[in-house]
Amino acid sequence: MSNGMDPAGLLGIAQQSAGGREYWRSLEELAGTEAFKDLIGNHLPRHAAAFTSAMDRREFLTLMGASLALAGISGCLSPAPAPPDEKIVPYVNQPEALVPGKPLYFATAIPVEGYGRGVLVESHMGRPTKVEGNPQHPASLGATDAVTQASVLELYDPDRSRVITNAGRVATWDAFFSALNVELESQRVTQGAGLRILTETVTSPTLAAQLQEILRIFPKAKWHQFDGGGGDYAHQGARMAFGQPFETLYRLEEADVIVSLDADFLLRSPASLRYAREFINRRRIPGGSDEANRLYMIESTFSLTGSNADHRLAIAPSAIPQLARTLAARVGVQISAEQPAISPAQEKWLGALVKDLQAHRGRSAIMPGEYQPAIVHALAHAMNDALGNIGKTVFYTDPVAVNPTNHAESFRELVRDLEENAAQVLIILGGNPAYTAPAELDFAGHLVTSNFNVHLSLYEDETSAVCHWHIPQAHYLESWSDVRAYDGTVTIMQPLIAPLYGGRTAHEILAAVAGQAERASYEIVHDYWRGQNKAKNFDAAWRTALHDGFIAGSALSPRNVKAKPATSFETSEPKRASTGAATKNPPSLEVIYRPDPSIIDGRFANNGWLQELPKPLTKLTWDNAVLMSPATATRLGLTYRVGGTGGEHGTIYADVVELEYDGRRTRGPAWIVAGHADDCVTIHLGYGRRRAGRVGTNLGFNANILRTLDTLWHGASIAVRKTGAQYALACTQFHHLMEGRDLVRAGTIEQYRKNPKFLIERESEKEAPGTLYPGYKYDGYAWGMSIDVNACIGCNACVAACHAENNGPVVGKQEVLRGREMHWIRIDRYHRGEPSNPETYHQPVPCMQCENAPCELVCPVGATTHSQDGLNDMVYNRCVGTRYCSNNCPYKVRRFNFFLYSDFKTESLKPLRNPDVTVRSRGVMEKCTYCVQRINQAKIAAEKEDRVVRDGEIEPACQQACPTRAIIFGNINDPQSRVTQLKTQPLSYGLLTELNTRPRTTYQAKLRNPNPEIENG
Amino acid sequence: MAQIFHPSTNTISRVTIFGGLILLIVVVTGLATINESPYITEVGVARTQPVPFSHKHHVGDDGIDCRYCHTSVEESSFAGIPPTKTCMNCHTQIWPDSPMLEPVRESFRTGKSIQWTRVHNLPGFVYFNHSIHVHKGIGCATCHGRVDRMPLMWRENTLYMDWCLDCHRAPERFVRPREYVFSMEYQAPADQLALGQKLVKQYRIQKLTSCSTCHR
Amino acid sequence: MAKLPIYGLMAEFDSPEALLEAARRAFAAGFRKIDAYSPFPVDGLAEAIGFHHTRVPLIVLIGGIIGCLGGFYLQYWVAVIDYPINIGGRPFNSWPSFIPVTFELTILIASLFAFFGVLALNRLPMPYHPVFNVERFQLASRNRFFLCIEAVDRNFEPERTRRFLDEIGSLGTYEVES
Amino acid sequence: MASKPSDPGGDTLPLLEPGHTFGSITDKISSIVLTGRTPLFWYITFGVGFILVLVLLFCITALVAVGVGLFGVMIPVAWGFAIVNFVWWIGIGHAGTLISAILLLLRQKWRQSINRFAEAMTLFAVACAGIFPLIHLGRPWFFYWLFPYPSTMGVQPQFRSPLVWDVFAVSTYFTVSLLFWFLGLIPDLATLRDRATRRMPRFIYGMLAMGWRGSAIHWHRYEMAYLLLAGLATPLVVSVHTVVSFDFAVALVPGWHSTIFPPYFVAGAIYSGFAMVLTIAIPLRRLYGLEDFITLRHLKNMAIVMLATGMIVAYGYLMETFMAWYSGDLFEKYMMMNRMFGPYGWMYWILILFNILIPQALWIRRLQTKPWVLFLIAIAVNIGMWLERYVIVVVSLHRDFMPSAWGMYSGTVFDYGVLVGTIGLFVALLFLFIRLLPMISIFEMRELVHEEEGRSQ
Repeated sequence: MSNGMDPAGLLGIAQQSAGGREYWRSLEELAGTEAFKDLIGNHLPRHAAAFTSAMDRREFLTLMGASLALAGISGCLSPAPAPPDEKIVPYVNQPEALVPGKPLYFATAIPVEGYGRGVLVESHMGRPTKVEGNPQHPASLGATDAVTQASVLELYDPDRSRVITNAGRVATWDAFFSALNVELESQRVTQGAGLRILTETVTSPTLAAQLQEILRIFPKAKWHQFDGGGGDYAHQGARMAFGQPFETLYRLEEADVIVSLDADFLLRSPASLRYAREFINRRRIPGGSDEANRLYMIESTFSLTGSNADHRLAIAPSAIPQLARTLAARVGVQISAEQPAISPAQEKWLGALVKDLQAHRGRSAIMPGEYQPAIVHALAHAMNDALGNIGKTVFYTDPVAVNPTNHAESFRELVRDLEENAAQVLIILGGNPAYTAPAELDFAGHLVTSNFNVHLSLYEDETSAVCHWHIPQAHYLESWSDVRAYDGTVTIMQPLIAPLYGGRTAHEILAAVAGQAERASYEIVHDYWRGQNKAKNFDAAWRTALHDGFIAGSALSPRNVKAKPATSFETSEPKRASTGAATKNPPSLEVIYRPDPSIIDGRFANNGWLQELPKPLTKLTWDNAVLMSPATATRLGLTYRVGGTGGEHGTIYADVVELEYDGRRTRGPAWIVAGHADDCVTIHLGYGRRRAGRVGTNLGFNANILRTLDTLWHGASIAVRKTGAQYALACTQFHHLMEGRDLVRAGTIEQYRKNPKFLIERESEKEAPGTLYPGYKYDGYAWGMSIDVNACIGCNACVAACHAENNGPVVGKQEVLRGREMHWIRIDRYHRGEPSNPETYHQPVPCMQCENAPCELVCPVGATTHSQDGLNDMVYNRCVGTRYCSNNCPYKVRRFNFFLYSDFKTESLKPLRNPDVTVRSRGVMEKCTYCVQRINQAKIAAEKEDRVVRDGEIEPACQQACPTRAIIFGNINDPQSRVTQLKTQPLSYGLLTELNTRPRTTYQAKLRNPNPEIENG
Repeated sequence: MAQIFHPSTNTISRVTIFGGLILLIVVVTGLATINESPYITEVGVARTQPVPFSHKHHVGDDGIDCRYCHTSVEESSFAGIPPTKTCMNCHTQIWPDSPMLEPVRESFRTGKSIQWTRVHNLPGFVYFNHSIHVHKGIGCATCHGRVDRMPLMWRENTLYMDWCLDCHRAPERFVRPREYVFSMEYQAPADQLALGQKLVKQYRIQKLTSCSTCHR
Repeated sequence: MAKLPIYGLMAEFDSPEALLEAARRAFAAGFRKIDAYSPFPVDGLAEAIGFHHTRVPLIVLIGGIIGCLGGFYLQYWVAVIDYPINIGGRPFNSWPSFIPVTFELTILIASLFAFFGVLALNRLPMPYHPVFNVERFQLASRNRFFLCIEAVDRNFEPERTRRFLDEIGSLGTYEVES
Repeated sequence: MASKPSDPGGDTLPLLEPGHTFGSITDKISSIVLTGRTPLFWYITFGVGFILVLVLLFCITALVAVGVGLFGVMIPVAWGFAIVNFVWWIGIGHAGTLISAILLLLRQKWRQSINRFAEAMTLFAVACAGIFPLIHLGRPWFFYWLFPYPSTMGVQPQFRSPLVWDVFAVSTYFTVSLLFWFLGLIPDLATLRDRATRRMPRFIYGMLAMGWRGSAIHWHRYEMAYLLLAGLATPLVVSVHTVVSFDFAVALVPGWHSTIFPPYFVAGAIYSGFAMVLTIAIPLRRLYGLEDFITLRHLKNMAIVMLATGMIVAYGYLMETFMAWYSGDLFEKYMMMNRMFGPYGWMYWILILFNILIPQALWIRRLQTKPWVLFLIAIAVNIGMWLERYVIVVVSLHRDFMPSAWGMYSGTVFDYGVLVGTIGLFVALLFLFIRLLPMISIFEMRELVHEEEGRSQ
């Protein structure tokens, strides 16, 4: 299902969205309910009181599942035909491109922290229901990440703000515009000396142009940038090394040796999807590449990338710059400062690494972490230069971000201006500085000094609460805009639906500031590009751009650069906050702040799907914690207790610690992470929100209370005190040992080279389990799946995609605590080796679709049976809920609706539902279906063309989302199909095959590529 | 002791025993019958509509093809309910101001949809696809009956699962040549079975009785 | 038959042995339409009054066979004929899995036949019966034993029969009016 | 107590204290029912039971209204208290059928004074058990889908599933027990009819007695049918718990998938059943002064049966452990270790104590005739057997094949509510039965008197 959209239809959509109304009506007509119309009209937002009791929260969370009336509310509720007088509501004028009952796909891009990722959005009768990657887009390659998948839920979130407010009272756009004008008049006199605009990282050319325009009108006005996630050390580092804030790009497919200095490039990078693909492509054994790459990770916290490294060195954050310097010196960078001695263990490690690097000059890459101080970036550039990697594996382009600045400094300046009352008019476009900014600045407090400020955002959040004006922001799926990808490729973002809550875009606000209140963003963006367009036929170009999802050739071209001598910068120490003297009692540790893997800096805090997504390494949901190494925990006398309910698959009681930094305090549960560096703790941001919405408010604790601008990501000497209290954390997998069962089979490439079958010569395989029964013949299709454990990086994209595709409900923390989460595919995380530095394995586990399915045998009503294609069907409407099947499932992949988890009430969520999947009701079992709805659609399509389904024509949601193509689905009766090929490879094995379940889902074993020098000896 | 019971109790007690049995049977069969009756299945019950649209007139008398209104029947799961625009194509000329058609014109003026009462309605957990059935040679009339004889639409078949299975188990009993799919007058030939088996082969019709064929 | 003035004559005894003896003698004396009543089953009593074989076992056997065959066929029909569907790769006719239900149904139907069979054979329920007319008969369910010669008997002749009953040791002889 | 047994525990203990006649027995037993006034303790016990029944009703209503999630069940432990209680109650039921049917076939005279309320106990226990499979369903209102019936869906039950076997086994078991019990009641109902003085009881008992008049020919057929029913009930009772054990043995969960389950479940059932009979009989004989009929001989025999079945159960535990080791199967081995030393280990050891160690006291002959000792042991066994089922159901599930899916289970207030609720229901029903029907089979006691006389002469 690639971008199956023709320009004509696209144009149709474009026109409608420009005018908006028709589009909208089609949606309204479809839902056809009074409540839904209300929702659309300008009504006061229903400010739900914060839920006190946990039960209430769960009750509400059922709201966050989703389904449309058409998708069958009657679902499992009644076995009888639906009520006699159901209405059927046709269009008045049917849009050209639209065939009732068939989805359309439109190309656009999702901006994450300023950078764009190309996506294709599935739209059912005008309702965007699912976001997929855009295969042609360089930053996506057809893949998506969890955040992208969940962004569609954000679109329909009933908690999004719905009205313009002035001091909490409902106001109108005109009122705002006139109020704004009054202020701007006075500013004109002073050439805008008092005008301030605060944005996050900006890559949008149109927005940039608008900003320039405003700065032209108001020469003395200032544009500040502050990004909850950013910090922008990368550009500074480049400035240090090259004198210019270049963007750094990597071509990992060319790299044999990758050294990551705390760069979590598989998860936290605008190019993470591409990097993941390139990184893994070099590790598919047996695959194209003969030599596999090797990843050395030097980091403090345990990152997703770290868990995929061949070698990890966990050291305190303060030690990283020093180690970088040492490494630089070893690889031949001019370093004047003398090198302090390092521990023999590190010596050995470093020695081997350096040897490896020297052996792969020009085929290696040093990647500095986004959150490392500029010096580390600079040193990395110098090393890449010294190793001759520049131009081969490492490239530099002009900055993608418009006017890259040090966000910390920029924000500090803004706050100073507020203090000095120099900033009278403040326009905040997106972001949530009142929450994300370090508490020390008391941004919210200073806001009052300005006499006019406005906040544009999706939610009425902490910042909106303290601003004079709040304007609902249009979701990216509702907006005309444009955005650049990591490599500068421009995507023109087009709306899939008219703003549900009358939201506005940043373009419209800036237009208003520039004095054009009524310019719709469509005009603004369209006109900007018309202006840019040199070619004759602009409309054709415009249409192609919209259709393809990006402007071909708009990527920035690499610059050939030369690094300055390192001696010019290597001594410059990163500024560290002068903190209270490091005390021993209570022990004081270094602290590491990182965006949360799921909700980033809190911008997705109200997104139930993301909150319930088990965080890649800790498998925690609904909370953040103080992560620390086992040794550190012992030193602090911190422990945990496995809960009696839920237990390892639900409840862990963790010791609560009190954290103190510069006299500011907060408390949070301590979580022990194998492989974390000693004597430092990691805290994830994004929690402790006070005004996130009904889902995200009052979850976890707020780390921004402790942060300072100087220690945005790393701080010295934080005091950690044990409080004696314990706190229940919802953890979906606490048991991380395999207990001697070969669930994940792993070895090294060396072993594989010696004997490719070395992993499957086991007792379990030796004698094939016999059976009295004659086998069942599957002529025709036989669907199967192969999952490459070697390729899985554990990023959760498949889990989120599955949830989105299959109308998965959100059950809430209370239910997760009981072990009742509803994910159809889970990623099992296992550790091996010593806790200080373990090997980590990520294993996605969907339904195995066993041919001898144990679950089917025990179902008394035949609610789960086998299909002609060998699928293990689950018939929700026949299920009576004995749960026997789940007991008898060795893989425990079945999920049960213990309560009415799906939401049948909230109108705004109904359009989100995938109409091709039944919304499960209370008391029925459910499980992975291999996305049977997609299978059936493909089969029907094929039948209508009198052909068979082509290999790769069907992609289950998990496969489609996977950045590394770790999941391959297909027809195992077809010897040519990719899945069959994979299953015949020596690394292919089945899970628990000794039980003679004959799973259709099989795995490819994990192969590590360790450096012999470090591994043995 | 004196008799406790009058002689008649002997008869009474036996009658009650057998009577009870018979009553049970009556009740069970009764319920079964009701469940199959139009009262529940709505078979043959003409439904009132906001506009008394007559398929009999449009299909039978005017001979309009099904696909003129139900446009997506060949490409989509959903046959499609005609937008008001489709009605107005003709009714701007024909009966442009008949009071009966006022709701249609109103809808066209105001842009508010006509809310038709759904006649053929499956439970939400059943996924039926028109296009594939049409493609495999199942006539409209096979399920919807002689629409050209229905002044107001009614349900011709129960739409119960066992009814679906009837055909899915033995399609040869119902398939017809593709060219007749949209014909109302088509009569199954005397040798339907022979023809059916031929078509089943020709159209590669499978006997799909897997659960996931319809339930997902 | 013609309505008789009385149902029969009933003699009372105080021990099972006495009743058994009396029953034997009555039978020997050629009485056939006789019945003996006791508060608990007395061995040989039925035989003594000429009742030898019962059809209860046969009825139960028939019930068992019906249950067994019907039970298995029900499952076979469901799994193989009506809606054959692949369950966990098992054959349609997985007869070993059908044994338990077959067995249970065998027992069930057989038991039902036994219970209702015996009621039917005993012509129960019959809340009204002439013998209840005898005042003393309520002791038949306590500690007294009765022998009743019915008027329909060929040899029944009120006076002689009464004398006969007194001879065989009746503690009291009563008329049972119908 | 009247008797002075020379050698305690010897077979010289009488089945019936001397000096009883047909009449005395009849009057003694029927008076309990026919007497106008009800003893205070009856009101108290019944009252408590009734309150617990209300608790049960509340819990069931909540479960149906809100969802089965009110129970503690989760993934991986999708079966909890409900199934534990089900197996426990069914097991208890078994003693009744065993006493009335098997002992009848074995011509054991000592059954006669206890079989009636043992059978009643069976019925009530099965009734309690029957509640659980129903309320633990996710959608109880569709329970009838487990029965074959002509449906418009054209779909029928899946007869390969042990749960369907359960449905048939349990319903058959209940029906047969009911028939057997009622057949046995008919002659006694006739007695009550004749003894009753007031009009209403006479009418009701009369109707139920169906005009039974003790005719020799009726007795003849009656005994035949009774014998045949016993013959049918005997394999049935064995099959029922066998089928229940299949629920587990057929599944592939380590700790469930075991061939020893059927015999070991049946033995366990009889074990717990006899424990329950003692738990009921010992207080009742005292309260109603029935020491003459339910004599020490009965208690002793039941104690011996308990000892015997207890040893079989012990053998079952032993074999499970042995096979876990002998099979060399990784999962089996882990399951056993986890059962003994895992998070639920304490339960295992308590059940070993209650089911195996404590009952060893029964080897001591003197204790076999000490009612209160027997009572305490019986209680211990009841608890122990409940724990055994908990260990089998929950502890096997909570850590099976995939360590990633391991979890912990604990009952919620609703789990406990339903458990005590059914206990209340059981008590309430039992006391209603005691109040309204003869708790000892009168006509069989008369037979006994007759035989005793025969022996004494």
